[in-house]
Amino acid sequence: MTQKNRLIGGQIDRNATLNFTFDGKNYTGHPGDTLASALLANNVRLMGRSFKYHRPRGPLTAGSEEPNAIVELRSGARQEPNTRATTAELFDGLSAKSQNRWPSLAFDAMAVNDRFSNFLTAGFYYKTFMWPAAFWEKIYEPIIRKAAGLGSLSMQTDPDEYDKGFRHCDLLIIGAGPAGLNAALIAGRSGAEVILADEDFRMGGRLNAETFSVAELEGADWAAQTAAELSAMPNVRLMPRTTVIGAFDHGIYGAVERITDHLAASPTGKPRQILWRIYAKQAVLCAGATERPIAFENNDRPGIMLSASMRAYANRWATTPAQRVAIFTNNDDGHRTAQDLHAKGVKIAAVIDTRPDAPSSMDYEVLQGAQVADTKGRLGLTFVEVVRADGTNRTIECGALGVSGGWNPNVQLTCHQRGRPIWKEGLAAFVPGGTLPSGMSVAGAAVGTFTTHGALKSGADAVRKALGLKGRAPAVPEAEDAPVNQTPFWYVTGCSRAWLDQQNDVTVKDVKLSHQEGFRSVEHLKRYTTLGMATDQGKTSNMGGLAIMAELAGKSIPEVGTTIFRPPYTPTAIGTLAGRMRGKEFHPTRLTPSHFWAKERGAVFVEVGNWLRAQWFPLPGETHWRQSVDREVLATRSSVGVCDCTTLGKIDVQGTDAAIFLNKVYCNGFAKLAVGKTRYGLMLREDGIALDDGTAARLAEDQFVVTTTTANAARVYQHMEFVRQCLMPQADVQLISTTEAWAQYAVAGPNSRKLLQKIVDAEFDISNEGFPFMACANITVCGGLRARLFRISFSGELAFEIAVPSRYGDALMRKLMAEGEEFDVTPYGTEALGVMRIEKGHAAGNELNGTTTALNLGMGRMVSKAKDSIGSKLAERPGLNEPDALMQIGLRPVNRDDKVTAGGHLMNALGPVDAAHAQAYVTSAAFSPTLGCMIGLGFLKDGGNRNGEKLRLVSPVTDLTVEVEVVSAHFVDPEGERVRA
Amino acid sequence: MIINHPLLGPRDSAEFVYLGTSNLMDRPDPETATPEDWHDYAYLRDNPAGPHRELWFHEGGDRSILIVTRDTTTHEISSVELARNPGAQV
Amino acid sequence: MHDLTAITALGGIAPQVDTVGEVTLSEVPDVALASVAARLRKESTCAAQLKALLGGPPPQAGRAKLGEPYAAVWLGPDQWMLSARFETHQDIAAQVKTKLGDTASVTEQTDAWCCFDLTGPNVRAVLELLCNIDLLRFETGHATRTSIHHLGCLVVCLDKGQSVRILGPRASAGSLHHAITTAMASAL
Amino acid sequence: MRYSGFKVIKEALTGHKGWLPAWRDPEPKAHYDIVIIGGGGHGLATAHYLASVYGQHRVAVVEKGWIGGGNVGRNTTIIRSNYLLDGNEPFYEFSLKLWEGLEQDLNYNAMVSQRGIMNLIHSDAQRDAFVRRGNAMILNGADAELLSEAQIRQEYPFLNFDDARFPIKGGLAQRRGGTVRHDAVAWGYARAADRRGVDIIQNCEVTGFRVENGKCLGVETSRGFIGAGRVGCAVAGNSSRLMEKAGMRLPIESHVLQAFVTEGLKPVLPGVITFGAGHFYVSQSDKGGLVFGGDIDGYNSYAQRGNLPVVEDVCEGGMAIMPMIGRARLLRMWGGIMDMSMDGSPIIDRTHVDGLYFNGGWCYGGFKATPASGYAFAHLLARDEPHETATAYRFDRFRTGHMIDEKGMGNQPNLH
Repeated sequence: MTQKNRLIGGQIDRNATLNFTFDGKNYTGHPGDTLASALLANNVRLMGRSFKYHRPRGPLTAGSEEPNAIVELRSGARQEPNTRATTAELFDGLSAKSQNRWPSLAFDAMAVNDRFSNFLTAGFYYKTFMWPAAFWEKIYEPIIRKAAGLGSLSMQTDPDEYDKGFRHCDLLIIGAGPAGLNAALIAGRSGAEVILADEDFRMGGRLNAETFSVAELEGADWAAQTAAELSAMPNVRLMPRTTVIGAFDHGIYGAVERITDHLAASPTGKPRQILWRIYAKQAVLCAGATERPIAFENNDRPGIMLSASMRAYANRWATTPAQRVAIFTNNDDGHRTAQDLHAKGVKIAAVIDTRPDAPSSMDYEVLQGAQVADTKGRLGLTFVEVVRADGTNRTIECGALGVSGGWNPNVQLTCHQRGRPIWKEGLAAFVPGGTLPSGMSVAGAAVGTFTTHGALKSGADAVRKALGLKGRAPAVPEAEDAPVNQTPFWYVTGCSRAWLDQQNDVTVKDVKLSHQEGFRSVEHLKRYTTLGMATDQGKTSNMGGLAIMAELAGKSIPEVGTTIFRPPYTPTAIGTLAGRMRGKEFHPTRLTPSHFWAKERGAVFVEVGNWLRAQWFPLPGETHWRQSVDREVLATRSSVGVCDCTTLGKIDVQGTDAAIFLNKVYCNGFAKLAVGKTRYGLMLREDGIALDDGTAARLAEDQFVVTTTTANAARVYQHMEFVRQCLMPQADVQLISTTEAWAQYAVAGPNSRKLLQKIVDAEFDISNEGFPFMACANITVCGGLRARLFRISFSGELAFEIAVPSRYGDALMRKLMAEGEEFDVTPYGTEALGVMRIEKGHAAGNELNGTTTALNLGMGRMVSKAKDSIGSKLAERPGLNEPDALMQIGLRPVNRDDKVTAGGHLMNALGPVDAAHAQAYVTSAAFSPTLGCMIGLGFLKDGGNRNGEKLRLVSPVTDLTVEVEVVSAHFVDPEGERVRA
Repeated sequence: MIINHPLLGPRDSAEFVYLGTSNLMDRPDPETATPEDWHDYAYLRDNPAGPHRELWFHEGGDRSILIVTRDTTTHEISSVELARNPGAQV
Repeated sequence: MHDLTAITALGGIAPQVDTVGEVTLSEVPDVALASVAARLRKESTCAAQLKALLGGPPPQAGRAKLGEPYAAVWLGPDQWMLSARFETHQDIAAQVKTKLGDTASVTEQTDAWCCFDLTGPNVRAVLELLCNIDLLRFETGHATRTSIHHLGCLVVCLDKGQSVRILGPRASAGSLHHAITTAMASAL
Repeated sequence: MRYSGFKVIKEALTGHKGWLPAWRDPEPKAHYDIVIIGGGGHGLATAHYLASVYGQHRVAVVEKGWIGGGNVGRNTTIIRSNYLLDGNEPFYEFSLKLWEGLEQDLNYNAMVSQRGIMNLIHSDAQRDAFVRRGNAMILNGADAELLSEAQIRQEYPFLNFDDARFPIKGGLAQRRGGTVRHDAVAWGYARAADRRGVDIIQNCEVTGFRVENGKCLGVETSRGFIGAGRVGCAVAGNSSRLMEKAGMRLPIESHVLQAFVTEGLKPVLPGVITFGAGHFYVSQSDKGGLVFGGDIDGYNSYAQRGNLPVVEDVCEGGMAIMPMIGRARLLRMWGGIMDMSMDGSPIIDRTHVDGLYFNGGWCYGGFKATPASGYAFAHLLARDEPHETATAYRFDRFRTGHMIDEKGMGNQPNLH
């Protein structure tokens, strides 16, 4: 029998044995165990070290409020730091390591801090380590950081998968103790859609930890029976292993369901955890209560734990931290622990009760009006020093001490929308108060109803109220209803190294110092001492700190106030909150209609927003991207090239007022655009800054096709909806995006018409006369496929854009390549596209950067004065029209071999080089194969009048300074003859 | 948050794009407005702590722009209308 | 007849089919789509024309009208998405426009979307991992815009708990397909 | 009382009896030369520089709650001066220089830790923009360094290089950037100002301004009227509410920004990393928690709490760029109120009321600006003229069209 401290009974499956290791040592446990219960059964009390002083620690609790017994669970990429041994379900092959210790848990060199604790008081670091300044990063901080932190990450990619989902219900019940189970029963029978969530893997809450009976059954059996009945109801969904982490606005709850954490490995395709967003019309919080400790000297030794947790270990997990235990209590609940452990054959050394009138017992000694003054035992409790009512001392030998200071309702979720709990004098505890999250009510111990009967009843009442159930209330199952007498007793007088926050090592002494130094508000106390900031979120520590601060300030606890509880209720894995949105699936990917063809061609792709676009098409033998891009440019300018420009936004604008509408959103005129014609348009934001540019093609009197830049497609569409619905509600205009409906290709170059004539059906005349520059039409291609043709050019060459339904895009591209062979047709990518637009001086994203006006872009005259359009008025502000306003210009290096860099700043040929003397900056740059040198576009103060001037382009961050000349932005075909050819 | 869409019922606010104060619908009359009017329209905000009439664009839904009256201190929503015809009973 | 071969949104010649357990996801290319938006102050005449076309009043908010040759889904105020078999309605926009004349703006939407049918018992378990729909109340003939892994989709309930049709942006068909099949593997 | 290692040792050996309150708790006087409204980082810094640089000693800071309870106590602690525009960069660089000498100036260890800040680059357009920014920084006397993908791999091997939706193509680093223990900034300024005679008056809410024929004579408070020669408002998150009492409508919307911290972990992050393409930035505190955040929720709010969609958005960004944090647990999330200005840049200026001055609209850049904001505001209050680094932060810039729009998003505050 290796499990030395295993008791009789309990809700574990003794028929199966599970092997596991802790710090490399082998142990056994049973299904139903947690890591902590199994270790205790194996007589292991020491499970961790504290954060600051590295004090030896064992479990304080048996639940998710645990501050001490936190370990690194699993190993390799699945290593999970700071995992509570008290909630980690045992599985066969589980391996765990203790953390924040070196070299070993039993001997931790850093424990020396404990010796120097007098120097390491609250906030000491704010008062030193200041000289010399440079030493902070070099010396002090590295030492502090080395000591910082608890567990460690594996630094490997988390191999597990996570899901996120949505569930809707009429009623969400949080917590499946007596209140929650009875509530669910009544709600379920009413036919409502119910979700019952509990963080534990076994429904029942405290019923599993107590020996009470409910309706003549063992509490645990009643819980199991009720859970079974609920699971048979189609309208009730039981969610065990599910922690509701947050209550968000309007009845939206975040809940984390642990799917495979209790398994050795996840089945493929199955998530480790799921984040559920639960949409609940009503919610009943039955989260129970947390027992609170009493502060006394050295109250943090392994073996000292909360009394009700000790009871839970005995009753539910059939284990005890030691064979000889004592209890320190200020209320009757501590006596229950003594009774239950005694009944299971554990020797009760004594019950130390602060109350002079404490009940006595036949089975063990009760020390009335006594207090624990101190404790002994380096790695685990051996003795407690007791001061009796008459002031005499007594040493009691025991391996464990159960401490019971009363209970605090678990009000956390009621505070998530900044509701403030209120103080209930009778209970000496905070209960839910203020404005609760909409639709939330609270029942059971969470609202301060601590008896089993009371919990069952208040659960029932809350549900009937929430669902508006009429008729006679069903009978409440028979259960104990002993009166609760909870009197405040926070700490033993005169103690100083008495722990309040066991993980962060905040003692009574620290709170007193904080008060002495003027950090007296709860927020200051918390921040100065780090009280309640540990992984247990202050569940067992906040109240003690508050109580002491209140006493020092001579105020009542509610006057001192409570810190706000924030989500999550328990710490939540980041992976769970991210779900599937990681790696390549972080954002959806948009593929162009020619993608699969381009892939065959060996294209190199680039991310453009969510789009993947062909960047260039390397040919065999081309070793550098520039070779491919230069070839694509020259081939297009000399014969014909094809580029997939489907990604440009396309918005179908229809209605009898479509032209009036576009006249409002574009700063230039559109009212008189003829059917069959396309026009370049510039859109301004209302603040007068350029929003986007593109073309609008008038396919019919009442129909336009508007194109936007790839980057701004969604924003422009939204902007047009705002104008339509909010500014022009009486205009007859309808909008819809058709971006992905059409595969649209630019066919550019002197031979583009010849190529298209082989594709476009004969009845359509696309000669220069029949289809001049800026013409547009609905046509058919390849023997009757409907298509759209636009004669527009981004490259500056004779060019067309042709569009067919997307499903035919792949075929059309292949057709263009085949028919184009005689012209050596060349597919080109976004790089060549970019080079050609710079050569032509077209503004793009780098120029439309959200701070430039039509004037800056050299389109000042485009802004029509004859009409009102969005942005035209605020564009007239003086600051946007100064005499030396920035103007778009072209740049070329004076020395043809020099580099031109986008992002470089422009300085006068002479004079200082600094921000104050900058003449503006370079927006775009590229090597122009056409001109045989690098060229750039940029903005320049008074740029309109500085043609031919020599400037210095400086880019210190890329270590570049070159002499450049200001030239026209239109490097190629400035007169625009080619596009009209 | 949940916005009770006049046509579609309760929808998660994540489906919407927030466009700011509903005052943006009161664009100055280009014929008569002064530069000061344009400045105030484009740049000044009441920014109340309390009920706030604001525009939410249902981009992930029916593309309606809604006028939502929401308390900025509690996030409580007291009314929702279609911007295109406010007050309309649907 | 033209000589261009269509490919499906997922890039195949034949539609893709995936099955996990008893649930099947099938790509459905044989769908033609056109959006219809009533012109201002012609809403009622447009609705009347649609009634004739659909053999019943056009669907209200959140609803679809299933049927042949035309089915319709409510898109927005006085706005619908009409669908028909692609085989017979390649030029659906033109066909519908001739019926509705100047009472409505009609726009071809066929290839703006990809279309998947998800069928089998426990479709609900898959959908609840994908989109925020109250599936308890998602009845046959209900339809809604929703977001699936950041993709704006249109989900139509063809048979409660048994079969839904999911329209998503065509260019992201691969991402949508991956999202659905992953959820199938996870939930089933 | 001076803080020092020796003092700490002495007190340790003598039972810590000698520690005095870090600042006094005085009753408000009837009149001060200057009253600052707002006991946050900016207000307290203003008081400190008024006393230490501008020789003003009859100064009070009035705070409606406890000092340091606003954004200085709820931010993600980052300091940097990596700005693009001339209106901003000199100011933030001035601020960074003040950070560098802060602890000696205050005799308080705020743990100014210059472990560097790194902005990741994911596209050519982004590189062009960051090159321009890096150049602007250097030309303004700050430091900037453009890193290649290879250099990033070297320094941050745990980032997602090989399975990334948006591959890392480089980064713009500012080595002098870093983090500061945020609460200590408020306490340090408070203590230093207090030692120079500044009255820090907590739990004293301003209920109105007393204005007679265009001149501000003082403030009405929950503890009575307090006369003042000049009144400076530095109440981030409450600017519109406060200035409304002076009859002003501001070019400001208040929005909620959420921030997050994980459980304590052994050190993994060298400095601050920002992943703009994924709305995620992160650093690691000296206690070991990963401190991270992303975008604002995007709607007007004074509720100091956010909602799940942004929590998920931020964590998605985190997992996309640092997939090794999947098993790190989020410990706490909270919200702060950002006064988002119409161009994303702050305002430090006079108002239409004589003797009433305003400091606000910091969006979520307020913390790193704390020293310079306090310095510049002190200058304005003491000299009635803007500090040389803050001349652009005028109210009327929207009237004249001199916006300072780093992000190029225009008059839509929630996009800045």
